[in-house]
Amino acid sequence: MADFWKRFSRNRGAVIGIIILAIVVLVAVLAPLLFPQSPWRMVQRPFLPPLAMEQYPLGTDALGRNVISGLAYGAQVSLLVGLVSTVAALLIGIPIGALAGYFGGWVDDALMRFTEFFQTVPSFALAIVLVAIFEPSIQSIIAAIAIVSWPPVARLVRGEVMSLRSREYVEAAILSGQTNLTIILRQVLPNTLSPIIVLASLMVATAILLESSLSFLGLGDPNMMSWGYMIGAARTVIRQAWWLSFFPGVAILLTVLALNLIGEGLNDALNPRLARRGK
Amino acid sequence: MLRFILMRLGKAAIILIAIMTLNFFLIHAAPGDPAAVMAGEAGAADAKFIAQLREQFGLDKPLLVQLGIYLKGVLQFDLGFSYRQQMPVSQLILDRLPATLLLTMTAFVISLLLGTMAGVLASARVGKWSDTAISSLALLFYATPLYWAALMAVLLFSVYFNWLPGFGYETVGANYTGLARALDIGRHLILPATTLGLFFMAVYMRMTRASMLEVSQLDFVKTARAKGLKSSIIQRRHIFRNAMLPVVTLAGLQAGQLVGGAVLTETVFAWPGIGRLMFEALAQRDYNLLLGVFFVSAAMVLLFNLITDILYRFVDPRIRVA
Amino acid sequence: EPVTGGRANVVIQPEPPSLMMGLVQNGPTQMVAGQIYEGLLRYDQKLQPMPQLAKSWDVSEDGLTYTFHLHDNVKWHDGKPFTSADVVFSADVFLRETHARLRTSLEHVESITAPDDTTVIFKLKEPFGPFLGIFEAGTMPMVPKHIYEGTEYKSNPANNTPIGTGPFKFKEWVKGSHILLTKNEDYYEEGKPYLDEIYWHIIPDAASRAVAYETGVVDILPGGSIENFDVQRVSEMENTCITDKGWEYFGPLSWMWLNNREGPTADKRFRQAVMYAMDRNFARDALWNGLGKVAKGPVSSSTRFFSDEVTNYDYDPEKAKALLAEMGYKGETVRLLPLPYGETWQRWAEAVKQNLDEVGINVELVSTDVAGWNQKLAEWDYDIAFTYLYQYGDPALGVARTYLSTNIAKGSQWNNVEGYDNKEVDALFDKAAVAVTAEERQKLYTEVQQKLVDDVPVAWLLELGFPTIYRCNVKDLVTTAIGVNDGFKNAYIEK
Amino acid sequence: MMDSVTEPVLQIRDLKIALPEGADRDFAVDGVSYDLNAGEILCIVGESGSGKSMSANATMGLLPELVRPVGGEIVFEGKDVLKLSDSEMIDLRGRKIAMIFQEPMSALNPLMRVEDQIAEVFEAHNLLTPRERKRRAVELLTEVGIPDPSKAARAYPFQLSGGQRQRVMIAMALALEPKILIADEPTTALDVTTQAQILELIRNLQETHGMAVMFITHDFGVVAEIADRVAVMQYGKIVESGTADEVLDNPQHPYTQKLIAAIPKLAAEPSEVPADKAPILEVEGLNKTYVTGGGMFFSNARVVHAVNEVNLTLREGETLGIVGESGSGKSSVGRCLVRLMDPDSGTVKLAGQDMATLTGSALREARKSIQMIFQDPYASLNPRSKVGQIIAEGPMAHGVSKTEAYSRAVKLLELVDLDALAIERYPHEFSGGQRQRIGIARALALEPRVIIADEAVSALDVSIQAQVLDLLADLKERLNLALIFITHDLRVAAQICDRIAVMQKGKIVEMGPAHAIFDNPQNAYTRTLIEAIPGREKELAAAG
Ligand SMILES: Nc1ncnc2c1ncn2[C@@H]1O[C@H](COP(=O)(O)OP(=O)(O)OP(=O)(O)O)[C@@H](O)[C@H]1O
Ligand SMILES: Nc1ncnc2c1ncn2[C@@H]1O[C@H](COP(=O)(O)OP(=O)(O)OP(=O)(O)O)[C@@H](O)[C@H]1O
Ligand SMILES: [Mg+2]
Ligand SMILES: [Mg+2]
Repeated sequence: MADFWKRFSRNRGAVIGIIILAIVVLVAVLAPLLFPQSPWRMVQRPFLPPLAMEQYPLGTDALGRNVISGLAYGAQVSLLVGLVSTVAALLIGIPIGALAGYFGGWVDDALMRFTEFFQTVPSFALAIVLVAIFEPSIQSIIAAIAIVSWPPVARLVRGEVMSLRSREYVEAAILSGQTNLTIILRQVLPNTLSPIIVLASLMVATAILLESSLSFLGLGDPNMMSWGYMIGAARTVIRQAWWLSFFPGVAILLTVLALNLIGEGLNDALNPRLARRGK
Repeated sequence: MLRFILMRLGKAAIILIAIMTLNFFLIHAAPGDPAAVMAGEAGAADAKFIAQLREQFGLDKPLLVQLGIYLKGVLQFDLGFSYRQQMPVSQLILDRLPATLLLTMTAFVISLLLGTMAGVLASARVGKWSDTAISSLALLFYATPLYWAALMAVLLFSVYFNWLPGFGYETVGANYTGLARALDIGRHLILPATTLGLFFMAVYMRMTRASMLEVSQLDFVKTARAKGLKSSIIQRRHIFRNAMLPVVTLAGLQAGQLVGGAVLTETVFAWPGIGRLMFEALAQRDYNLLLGVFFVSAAMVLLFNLITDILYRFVDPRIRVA
Repeated sequence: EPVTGGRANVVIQPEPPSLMMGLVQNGPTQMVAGQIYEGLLRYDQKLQPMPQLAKSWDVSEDGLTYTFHLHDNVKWHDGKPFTSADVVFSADVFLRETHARLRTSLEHVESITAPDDTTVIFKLKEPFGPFLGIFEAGTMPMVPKHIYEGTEYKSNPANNTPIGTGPFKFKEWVKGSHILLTKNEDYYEEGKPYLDEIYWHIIPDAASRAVAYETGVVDILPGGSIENFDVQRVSEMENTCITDKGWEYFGPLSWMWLNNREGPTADKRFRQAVMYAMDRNFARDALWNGLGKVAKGPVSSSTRFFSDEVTNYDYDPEKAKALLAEMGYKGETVRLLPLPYGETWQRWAEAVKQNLDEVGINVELVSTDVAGWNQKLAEWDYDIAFTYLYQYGDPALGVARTYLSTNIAKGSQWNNVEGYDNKEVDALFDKAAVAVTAEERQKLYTEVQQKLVDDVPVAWLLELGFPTIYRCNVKDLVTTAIGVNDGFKNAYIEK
Repeated sequence: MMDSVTEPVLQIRDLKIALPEGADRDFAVDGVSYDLNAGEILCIVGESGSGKSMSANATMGLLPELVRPVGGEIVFEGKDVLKLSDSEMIDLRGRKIAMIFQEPMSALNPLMRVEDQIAEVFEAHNLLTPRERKRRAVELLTEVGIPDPSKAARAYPFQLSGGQRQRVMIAMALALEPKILIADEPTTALDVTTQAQILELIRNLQETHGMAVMFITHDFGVVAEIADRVAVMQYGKIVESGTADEVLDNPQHPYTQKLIAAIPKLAAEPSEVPADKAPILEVEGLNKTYVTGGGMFFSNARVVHAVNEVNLTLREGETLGIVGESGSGKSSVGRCLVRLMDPDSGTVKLAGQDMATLTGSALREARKSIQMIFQDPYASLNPRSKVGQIIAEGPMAHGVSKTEAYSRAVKLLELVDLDALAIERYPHEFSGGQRQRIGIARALALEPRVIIADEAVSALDVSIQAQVLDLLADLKERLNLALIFITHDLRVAAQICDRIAVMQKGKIVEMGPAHAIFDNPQNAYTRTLIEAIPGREKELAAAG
């Protein structure tokens, strides 16, 4: 573990990523303390430009709401959506991939056809349909994102498990009398962890982007202030109030960037071949 | 080979039917129906009128019967009729398909070419500043929300500089023909295709880079160097070809999603394509049309899976024989 | 002096599903197809009838017989002559089946007959005050009998190449891109129309539509084509004119349905509190760019028989709080359905939610797309819901339907969705519809307006202003009560 | 040929190669000097990681990234190779100095035809026309003795066997008649018979072309077979060098002595076969056929009859060796015995109970008495489990309590000579030999009566290999285990087995007491196998 951190922290990008992400998380957690008022509250005249008033350093939006407060609360939603949907996607994808890869044969065939179905409809289109069906709300958005993003997880896990399944230590576990479930849980899955972690860090980023794209099309949760919502709402006034889409855009960009950097850092740190090189 | 293709096509047809069945139920799970939407637009309608519409559209029949009718149509290559647009679905889709394919194919080709090129370049200079620059740029493209980039591109290139048209497929009413028309469409294509391509360009770049680095560690590369080959030849002939295998897989996956993958871009750039058609069909619960779009998209995905596999056999002799 | 020639580039939003106006009557269809199809009459901006296909008309003393005299040189776009038989087919056969709004009005009609090729007689069962108001193109478009008689209307292939009598003919429609109409050289009014062609540009994104005007691709932005936030900036451009006229016939009035059946909204005091809690002036200024008016009550000020002698609900949060305290509202959550028609409406719902929050009403926004919204209203599955409706110039056509208890029925959102049930109001509306003189009708409608405003069955918001923005050298575009919808008949472009 | 008066073609002087930070030591090669003379074969020996490959790679300018020569020189044709420019270096490679590598599977580009890969060598140095290059390719393939060379030229690497691939590599290296051929463990991945062929090929080619060969290996048998001179490396230094006879017969340095002592002796001791002991494992009519490739209806599938009517009996306390070349079906038999794979037919009786019919928990129960030790000490331990868990898992799966299982694990670790503290450590913190001991401890944890060891020492260096073999022999004695020892290394088999079964193409062609097999093989195949053992002649000569 210590070794891992050493390797990880050698990667400058990854460290920057961690720092950015830590800041975003901190802001999200502290939002209610930093901005006790609801971010929906109309506090000043609409379209107050940034820096015009000290209390509203990033200005106000079309209804006179405080942009910086929106950004802070938006961090909550965006991170929540990113994390929960990724976890959900992992919870669907890992078991399916593991079963398919471990048992092979018709189990594999059936599960993979099932997985294929979710890939025949373009993922963004499928997300739109799902959100429309369940009506936009934070739950349905998370569910939709999870549903469209698990197939790659399943495929990855399946591939890994298939190659691990014939490893000697798995055979040793079979011989020692462990049940299939124990073997999958104890011997196989832990060893697929590193590619999954790397993939997951990218999925969080993609989920944040997906939520914002849905919001942009008006399919966001109307009770939740998210960055995607802020950009979507700012689209129509982009000409008279650049800052309304600029700041949340930058926030998304930075967060996604951070997650990517972390993902790449993990990738390098977990890759034994690369581990030796690079200072 | 031919037998392989036929087998795969047969299998694909069965999968397609299953997919359409699932899609059918999925779509019908959404609240509201086309009759209500259409009645709504008329600005007035009583329940009787709406019931009459439902009957005309066959929506009063049990769901399973509707499914049966739909699948029967599909088996006879009939995607049904869009009552809302008063046209056969196939015609609506065929009208829109060229525009979408033009846009997405262009974006696809641009992203694939530039992405792999940049990836190769970066991998050749790994650790140097040009690698850092390319990688950072790719990360930036990857992280920028597509629609945001699109809006910014329109503002910059269309409004402030007025260099490029910011929306539409061609200059409406200009009635260009021949080359002039092609050029006109080309100009309209630049902004949407580029913004759409940015994300995938980033993906291809990163993948190519990683794959090149991975392959360059393999033993046969050492063999090639021991032969006294120049590193440019090693890069091209040995590393690149092997590194392209995963990229081909990804490209196949993306190519399959080209049909419906551009909803946002088509919306921002007023591009008359399938993505928007799908979005509108969904909003209006135009069941047949929506299913039709899904059908075409699923068929495309399966087709490109097949093409990828064939391509793979072409690139990788190991699979060809196995 | 009108100049002949030229091309108009107009934005159309959203893309119409079809141009066959007898079958589809949504906004964009009416706007484009209004140049292709015609009704018997048009209306000026005071809602007075003007000749169109009918060059003159008489009304009998008892108000039961309406006789129309048609032009005798009218041809369909395919060259076939237009006759009284087409009128009878359209009104009595085709539209009775397909036109949801018209068929309600036609229930007052006993018979429609054509004694000769240029005369049509409508006989009513009883007097119907607004009857002369149902003959514009969107309400009663004339469709060609020779094409539709005996066919399945909805799937007739001719729907894709609409044939009308109007000043412009259908030329081409590239789906998702544009619609092209060209001048009808054989138009029956000498010298008209002036323009050679009209391009309707389909641009789905509001910001892009503004860009289209700014970059000179289009010259005319009909009401509602760009977001309100953009109106001021665009209208301040050089050579740009703006008018909010041309909506008199529709008189679009926005309100929030309040579910009168159950929940806190069933209490009159709660509904009044909602009226006091909303800062409608702010909404108009911030969201509607200052256009439009704060609504007094159920009747729009441009509609006939409007009265302002009603209770005023000015922004007064304190009064709202007092009313809520009085009724004993305990903070039950109410669901608010925004109108899924774009950003302005979304923002408006957020603003209202905020207004209500501030007086202590707990609001949860429920988001849906158009289909879901339709369904929820039709199934009465809401507490508060945004909407806006047209008035069609007369309370009997566009107002009464919302409040009559006989109009309470599930399955449609164009009736008494809120479930307001007041026999007095029913009686007043019924009497006013069949009263013969205008004075009598005014008296009855004033009374009904007062009663309704006190009861607050729905929470009225704004009389909406949908400004048309156009280059100033486009002349005579908006001259009637339906504005652009039949405006290109007279429009010309100054060089 | 052993006249060492010839000029050195390559002189390595004080070579020092630095490893990147974080490596196991600072210098991969530390002050190494040696000469390579024209027309001789110089063997560099030493255990894994001693720096053999590094010095060879430095000569080719093919050091891995971040590994840099930091001192000394490599003189070739009067110039220091380390100071050559890139283009000079490229010109040198392939033309003057050629190299072949250990892994024939991965050393060829999988996507290119063999002829193209050979032709590339000419292309790299701008020689011949494209047509001539292809012709030469076929000639070269003929020279290295590939059957049907023109067909092999059109083949892709995956269509060739390991030995054939290595021949292709050699053909490639010979293409431009280089002065020096560097061979980095070129036969380690091959089975004995193929290895013998390749060694002979190299020897012959060296003689006909008069090249100098630098041959890297860790196998002293190979050294005995081929070397003119030997240099022994340890921890980046050369500890001893001299002619092959000097070093092998009369090693001076203790490390060399230790290495040579660890080589299993070929002669098997006549061991007393415990004929009175009861049979514990009886195998009858075992068959296993693999069908690969081919979908439902099309493409011709590959059918391999990997186990063909195999009959075996194993008595308590006995060690049965299964030997045979690669692909002869040894592992398949082993896997059928423990039911990691279902045989197509035949019975496997373990202490009288038929394993083949068991399923589910009954099978798990029965497996307690038959365990396996795996070949690869790296791949057979779960890298994410602690050693204690690895050993205790088995008993726990059979209902032993956690504390009990762990205390037993500690005892087992002591039994295999490991510290009790090892239970808290992860596998990667151990050396290869130690890991193999952990694997043995795991197999013993369930107190089995039969252990199957599939190439259990093949991946280990000779010195460590010797330790593990000793341990196994000792344990067998103490615990009264029956052992099936699968190996392709006949020396190892000779050392440890009571009886030996020789397999060829899925069949047992000969079976009998170990000494009988070695001294007096009956079967022709057995004889080729024994003759192919590297260093055998020399050993016989020395003994005789
Ligand atoms: N790519 C590399 N990067 C860093 N260190 C390396 C690399 N390859 C090998 N080493 C280290 O260099 C030292 C010498 O390695 P070398 O490959 O020369 O050993 P070897 O004697 O050839 O062993 P083997 O018999 O296993 O091939 C070892 O300590 C090894 O860990
Ligand atoms: N899972 C499998 N599928 C198909 N063929 C297989 C499989 N495993 C082994 N074979 C084939 O069966 C034959 C016997 O293989 P096996 O592994 O038993 O040989 P072995 O004697 O253990 O060889 P080695 O010394 O290389 O380990 C070989 O030809 C091999 O290619
Ligand atoms: Mg080595
Ligand atoms: Mg084996």
